[in-house]
Amino acid sequence: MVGTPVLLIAIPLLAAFLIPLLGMLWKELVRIIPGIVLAYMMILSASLLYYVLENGSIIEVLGGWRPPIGINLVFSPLTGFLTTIMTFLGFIVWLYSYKFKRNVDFEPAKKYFIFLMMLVAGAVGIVLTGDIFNQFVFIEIVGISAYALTAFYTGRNSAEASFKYLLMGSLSASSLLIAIAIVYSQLGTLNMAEIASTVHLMDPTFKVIAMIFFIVGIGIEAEIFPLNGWAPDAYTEAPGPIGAAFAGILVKAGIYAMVRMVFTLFDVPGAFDFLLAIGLITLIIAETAAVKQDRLKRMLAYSSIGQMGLVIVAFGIGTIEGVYAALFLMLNHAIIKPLLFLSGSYLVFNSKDKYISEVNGLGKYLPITSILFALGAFAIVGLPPFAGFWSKLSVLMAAANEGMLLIIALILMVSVVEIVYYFRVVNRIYFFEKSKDVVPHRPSFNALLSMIILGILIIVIGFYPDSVTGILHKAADDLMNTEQYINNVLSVGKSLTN
Amino acid sequence: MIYIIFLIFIGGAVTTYLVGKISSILRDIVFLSTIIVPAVLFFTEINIGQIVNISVAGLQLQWGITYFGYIFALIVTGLGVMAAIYAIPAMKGKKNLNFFYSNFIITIMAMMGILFSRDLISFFIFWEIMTWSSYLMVVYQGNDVQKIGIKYFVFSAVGAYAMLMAIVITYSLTGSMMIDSLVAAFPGFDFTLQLLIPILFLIGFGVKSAMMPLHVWAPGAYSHAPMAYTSVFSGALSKMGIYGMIIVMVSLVAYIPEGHWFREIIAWLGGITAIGGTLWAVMQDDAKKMLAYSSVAQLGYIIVGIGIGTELAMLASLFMAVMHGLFKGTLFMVVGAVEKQTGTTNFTEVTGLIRKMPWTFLAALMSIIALAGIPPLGGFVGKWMLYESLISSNHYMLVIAVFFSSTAAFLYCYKFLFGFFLGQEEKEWEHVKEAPAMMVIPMIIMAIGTFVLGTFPGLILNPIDAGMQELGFVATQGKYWEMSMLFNEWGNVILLQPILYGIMAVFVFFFVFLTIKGFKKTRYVTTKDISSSGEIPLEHENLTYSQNFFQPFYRAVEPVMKRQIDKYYDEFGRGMEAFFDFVRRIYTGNGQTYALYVVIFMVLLLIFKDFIFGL
Amino acid sequence: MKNELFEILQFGIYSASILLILIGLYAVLTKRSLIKIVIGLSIIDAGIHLLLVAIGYINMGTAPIFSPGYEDAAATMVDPVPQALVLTAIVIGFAVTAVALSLVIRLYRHHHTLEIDEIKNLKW
Amino acid sequence: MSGAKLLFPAVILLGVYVFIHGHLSPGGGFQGGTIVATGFLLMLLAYQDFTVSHHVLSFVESFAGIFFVAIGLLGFIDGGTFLQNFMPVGTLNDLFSGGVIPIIYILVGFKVAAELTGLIYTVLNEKD
Repeated sequence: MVGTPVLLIAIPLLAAFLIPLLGMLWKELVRIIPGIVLAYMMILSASLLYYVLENGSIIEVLGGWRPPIGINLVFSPLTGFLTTIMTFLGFIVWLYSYKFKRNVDFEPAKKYFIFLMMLVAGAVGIVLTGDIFNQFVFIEIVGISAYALTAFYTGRNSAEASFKYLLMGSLSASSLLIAIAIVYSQLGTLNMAEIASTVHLMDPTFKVIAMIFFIVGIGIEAEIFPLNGWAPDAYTEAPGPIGAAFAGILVKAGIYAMVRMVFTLFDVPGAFDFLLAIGLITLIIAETAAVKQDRLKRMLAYSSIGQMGLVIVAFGIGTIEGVYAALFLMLNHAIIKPLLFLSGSYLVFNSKDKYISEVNGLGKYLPITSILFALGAFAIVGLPPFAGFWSKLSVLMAAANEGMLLIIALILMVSVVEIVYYFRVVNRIYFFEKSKDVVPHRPSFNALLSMIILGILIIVIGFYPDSVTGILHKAADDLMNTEQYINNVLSVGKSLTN
Repeated sequence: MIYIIFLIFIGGAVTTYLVGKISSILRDIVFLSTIIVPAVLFFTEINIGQIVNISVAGLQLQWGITYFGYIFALIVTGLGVMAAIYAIPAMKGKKNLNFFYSNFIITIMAMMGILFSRDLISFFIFWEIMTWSSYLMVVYQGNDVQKIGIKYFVFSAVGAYAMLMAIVITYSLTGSMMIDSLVAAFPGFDFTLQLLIPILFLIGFGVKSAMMPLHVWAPGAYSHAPMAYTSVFSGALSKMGIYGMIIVMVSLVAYIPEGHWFREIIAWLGGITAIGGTLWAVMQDDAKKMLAYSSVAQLGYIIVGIGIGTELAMLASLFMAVMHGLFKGTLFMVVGAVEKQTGTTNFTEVTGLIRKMPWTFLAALMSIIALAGIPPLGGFVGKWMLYESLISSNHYMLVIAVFFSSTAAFLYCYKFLFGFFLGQEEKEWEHVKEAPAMMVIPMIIMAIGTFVLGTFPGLILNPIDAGMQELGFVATQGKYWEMSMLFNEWGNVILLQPILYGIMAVFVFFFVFLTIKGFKKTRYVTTKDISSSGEIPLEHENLTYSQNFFQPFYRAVEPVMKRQIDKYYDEFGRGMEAFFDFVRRIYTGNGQTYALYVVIFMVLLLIFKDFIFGL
Repeated sequence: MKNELFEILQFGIYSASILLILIGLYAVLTKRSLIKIVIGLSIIDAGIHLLLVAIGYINMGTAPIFSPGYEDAAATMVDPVPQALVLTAIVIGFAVTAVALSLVIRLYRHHHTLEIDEIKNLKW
Repeated sequence: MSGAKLLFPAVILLGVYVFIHGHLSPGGGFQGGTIVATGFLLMLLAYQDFTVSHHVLSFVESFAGIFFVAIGLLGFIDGGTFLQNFMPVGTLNDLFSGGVIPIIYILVGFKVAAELTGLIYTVLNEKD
């Protein structure tokens, strides 16, 4: 071990403050520090995950206040798995955007990296924290940095996208606060483990109302159906790597918060069916809306929403196989969708509109980027032998074990729709004539490297899924085992008092 | 050993691609050896019943070849090697050859993988690999990719996903992925599942084998892929549908009595496929499209046999599957050779190539005879057995259907031969030469193969018989010759000796006639110079005799042909697109509307909380 | 304070906070001006903060501060946790409002209007 | 006009008082910082040409942030948990009491003041 979980939140925040200060000394540090920090976080998180898989969860208390009074961080197989994905993706995004905005002045790059660090810190915080109010704070940190990153480019429609996001985000924050108020007034605690252990004492009506407010509050980050109006706009207007970071980091945190609430905090019987239904609606509407898009990033955004719908469906199945499948999907989505965003943003590099028709015939001019995009497309629609296949298969098997034949049929039909729009783009890349006014922009070495790493991961997981299934099974056990979670957290509280 | 074969394939695919960047000759060598070496290894080192177990992601997978797979492996490796040899001269000068060759290897590997799979998951994985690699071949030449390519992929995906659904249902019920355990557990399932699982599998395999309502991808896909690949595509790849259909369907419905409606449906679907495919084939002016529809029709016969499901019918189907691989592979190669030498495949443009490309013509002639089902070439035996099995199982209507279809098939067979090879020699094609030897030799070898197997069907019927016994057709008892009046004990066609000699005489006469005709002084006119009717044709009118070749026939079948199934699919596709366009309007772009969605969602949940959360 | 009075007061505070939330929602959903929408969001926040503080209040409670002479006032103190939450929430709300206003300024420069219906270049 | 000048030091003083006494009385870093920032807002509103150095602001802000996290980490090294107290607690109601909390409040106060001032300043002077 090279540290403890709290460093995963403290270090990036420290770096966010350090960046402007050290940037005054040497401008290059603005770009280098985030990389070092993210690499450190990645290693730390992975080594902690390794430790945790062997020895059980780490519960860390902050400020010496024992749980349930103080804030505690929970680094369990599940949260460790998610933070590892997030920090890894943060690193990939950094690697991709290392030369980002090199030609323009120093200020935008500074802002970009500061907000990126805050985004990662907030997302890791959402996952690690064991306190609902602290989670709310982290959600807001993520939210604010996401608004800022969405509005990063000036002179485009990015402010519009950001404002829509902010409008929905503030409503969700209000909803979340109401939920926290209800829970606190009923149970007198904010600690997740404490809530989970006493939630049966709560008046069922209040419990359900609190859960509804929670769902509305978290659903915006998790991109469930009527709450995801911001997502296509924000993905379209944010810089390409930030789209990747949204898909890989922010949404994963949102899903985690939602799932932790449904699985651990509240024992509402209909919640799983609700997740199933809302996930299916999200999946179907997003994937169908993606078909007729004429902008590449917008299409990817709808696809991303659809995938999240599928993840929620998998969680909604409610069995351990379902959770396993959902985590597998999250992992694959966190690898594949960033690859698509990263390579896609080079395919439509030099235009403001990002029309799909601009990718025509680029296969000849940007061979590696194109093949990586095609690889991503193959993987995300679930063609073997690439990574996406195994997760889709495990979702279907989990659903089949519960006898949900209609759901299987719907998922598969939507997959066909997915094939249509992804392969239309791939065909355009390889078999259409390039239009004259499109100037292909070759990716820089670091960007290429980041994409190739993701591509290799897709192939490795595709050919050898056992490389990750062990972790996924442990993480799934961890989420299903509420008793253990409560005991782990509350026993730390007891041991500290003694 | 099984691993080694697949490692060679994968390694070969990668090496071919990489080496191709350096030297094209080296690439061709690597490519050929990657196809040939595993084929040789397969026949020398792999024993039937040899099994390896693999555990992936918590699933138990098993690879090994069965007797039955062996027959199809014969088609795949044989046709694969021939097409590979053929491909090297045929593809010369095209773009992205590295990609083509390595993708070719992937397709062959996927097909071998399907035959090796003893469990449904690896079956599905290889099935999907085969699908996407063949899709890449369909779009490889870059024509019409958004329509033809996507159509092919969508149909394949619908089929594959139907299959996947059946697979996961099976897994949830039996807890095992083995094909054998599915077959063993099947009689114990609910009635609805007993219905659902075979139908889902039928959709999956029906798409690949171009069964009637699911065939619409076939003409476009077959004609858009490079011909060197289409011979494998139509000859071997579509047989994977047949393979799957036999191995899963027959095992599943084995306990359904003969004459059960489920079998009838399959048989009739096959029959309709045969008729429809033939009629459309007759109407085509393009050789590729014609052969594509002809493939649809031929696969229809095979499906009829599988649907009937008696021993003799199965024997006929399998035999026809092998034969179809041989002669349809050859015919696509012929078209490829013609295309390479003349640049077009349209009957109305190319005529009179017989002198220019005699060897190609010979291969085409033999294959066409086999296709039409004229003795002594292979097609006859299969059709005869099919008729016999249909009659003996009292499917007289089907006999009429199949008979109608195979008679109508003569029309396009004739058109194929006549259009390309016979008739006037035109000035335009004077420079045309025979195709390169490397293209001709595979065609001739395969044409001879049809001849040999047609005359000595026992060579292939013995392994087929063994495979069928393995599937549980005990009644054959290794004595298939007792079932048909066609054979003697050595598996040869007995009643046909006189016919054989008769045919030989016709051949001899034909060649003599041609030779004499070649020496006789004749006034050659161009095809555009038809003055017999006294009309003076306009410049732009194409008056080749191949134009409107079977006009009266068209008029007769027009009412049937008007109801093109494609149109319904296209309508459906347009409807879906409109629906998709409508759905995305939910995202109005107005931030306030989104905020309203949030509030409405919250209010709805609060109102219906008792209903939704089950309080 | 008598219990009945306290209950009336509590009811009043709760309904006031809900009223504030509803007023804010009304502004967010019906007003077309971006500024008014941002104000509406702030009003919602204010309502929720009031709600949170009200939750922690007890009858005759004192401020949750230990000061000379009140060292053992823990029993009569109001719950400090909601107040801490409200403080944090205020900070967050403040930051969000600041970001929102700067976005409004940029939107105005870009579109030359503050009508939200006219700012929809990104749709479908 | 000059009223603003007159009020400015008083406002700053009040803000500083609030965050220095954060651990003893209602208030704290955020409130104090906000009061300080209102002082700057007052000046910005009163004088068209009043400028604040962006450099200094971001320096103060980052510095305060770094020290905040650093103190947290010091506590981590000393006591094993983040933000653990490692200084003498002192007696209740003394100005110098409460361990690290006054220091944290002061840092937060500086940070918030600098941040808010910078924000107001940016919004007022924003150019495309």
